[in-house]
Amino acid sequence: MTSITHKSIDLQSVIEAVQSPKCGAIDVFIGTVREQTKGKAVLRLDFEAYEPMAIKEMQKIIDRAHAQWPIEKMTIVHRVGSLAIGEVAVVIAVSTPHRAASFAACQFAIDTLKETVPIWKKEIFEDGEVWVAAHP
Amino acid sequence: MTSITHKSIDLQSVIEAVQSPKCGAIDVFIGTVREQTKGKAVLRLDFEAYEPMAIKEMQKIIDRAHAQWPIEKMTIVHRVGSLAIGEVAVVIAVSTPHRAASFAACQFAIDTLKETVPIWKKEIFEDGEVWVAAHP
Amino acid sequence: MELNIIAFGIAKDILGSSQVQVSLADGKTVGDLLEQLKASYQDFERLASLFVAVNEEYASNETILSATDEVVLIPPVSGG
Amino acid sequence: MELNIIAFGIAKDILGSSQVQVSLADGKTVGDLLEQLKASYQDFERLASLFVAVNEEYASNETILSATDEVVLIPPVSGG
Repeated sequence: MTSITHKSIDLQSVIEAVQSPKCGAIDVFIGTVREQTKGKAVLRLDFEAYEPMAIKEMQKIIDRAHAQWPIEKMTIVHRVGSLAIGEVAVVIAVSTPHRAASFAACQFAIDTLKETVPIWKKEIFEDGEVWVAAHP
Repeated sequence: MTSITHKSIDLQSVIEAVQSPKCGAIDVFIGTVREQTKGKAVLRLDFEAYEPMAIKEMQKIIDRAHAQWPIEKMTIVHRVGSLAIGEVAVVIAVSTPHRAASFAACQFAIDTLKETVPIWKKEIFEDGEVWVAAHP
Repeated sequence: MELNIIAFGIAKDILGSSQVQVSLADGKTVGDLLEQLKASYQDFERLASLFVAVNEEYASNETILSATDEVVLIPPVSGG
Repeated sequence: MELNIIAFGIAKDILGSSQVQVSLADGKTVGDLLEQLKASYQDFERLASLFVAVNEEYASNETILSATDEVVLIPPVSGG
């Protein structure tokens, strides 16, 4: 299950969505908004997504993870819009029978999400704004 | 922060305890009760702990993690008593500026907890019960 | 044909709009479109990467475009 | 000296109690205690491991025991 939301992400419900009596392990990755980047104070982050494609690409990540690890359930939820410092931008949760696979699948998912999913983040500073990773 | 609890673990509050404006990443490991072990149906798990020492040993894990990774906040909570299938036995949450360290520290913590922390788990089956890992 | 091009992130800033119309000869490819856009908007050359999605999938430079395609510019992504 | 030994998990089952009194000569070590317990309760030999905690810390076999120590048997742990 993947989704893009314009509201704050309910961690508890994302975790509950992957709980299963067949599993002994759940790993959850939570990406949050840092107050600074490279030493410079960030006021907020603005996220935008090409939503239908972002949902498809996140589902591809889940499909690829299922092909590599014995996953019971996996969920990716990404928030878009204007996020304040400390707020949650993305949550990835995965349940597996044993723990090594849950860590591996979760790390694979966030690494791949940052490479393939059409979501963009703009850092807003006191004196300007920057689309993250846009330039070499 | 480490604790042993006799009640169900509130995931939301464990995660909130490690959130920080200094961090971009939180990894959370949740250990749950599986319905079977080696193909045999489990009715429930009974956990017991040598509580004061378990709390100290969990704190040592946090201290060792801090020495290895740039951790902002880390929490380990373990439940004891009789747990039903699907219930949460342990939660480890760690926040770091960047994501690689959060995964590494969280995985280190659960691996080490299973080796050093004086907590014992008994699997209760239809036809008997077994202290996990007691025998070679 | 007239193609409607949708842009996100910094690509939107470079175009000055989230959608632009581009005239392209029939049978032209994604590669041709990118070349034409980079000629018109030179800031695209400065990006770390620029991909095109056709109908919600990443498209290769060889993909032939048609007027009914949903064509989206994908500058370097930065979710998470 | 009389030592009060506390046991958890399968060690408690082997002793048949969560606490037992053991008589040990003054100056004896954790290793001596383990030897004496294994002689009295042979099921301890079958465990994957058996450690002793003294005052809430893992103790080596060389640790000298005193009557005021909190001595706890630690069979193979299995938390998580």
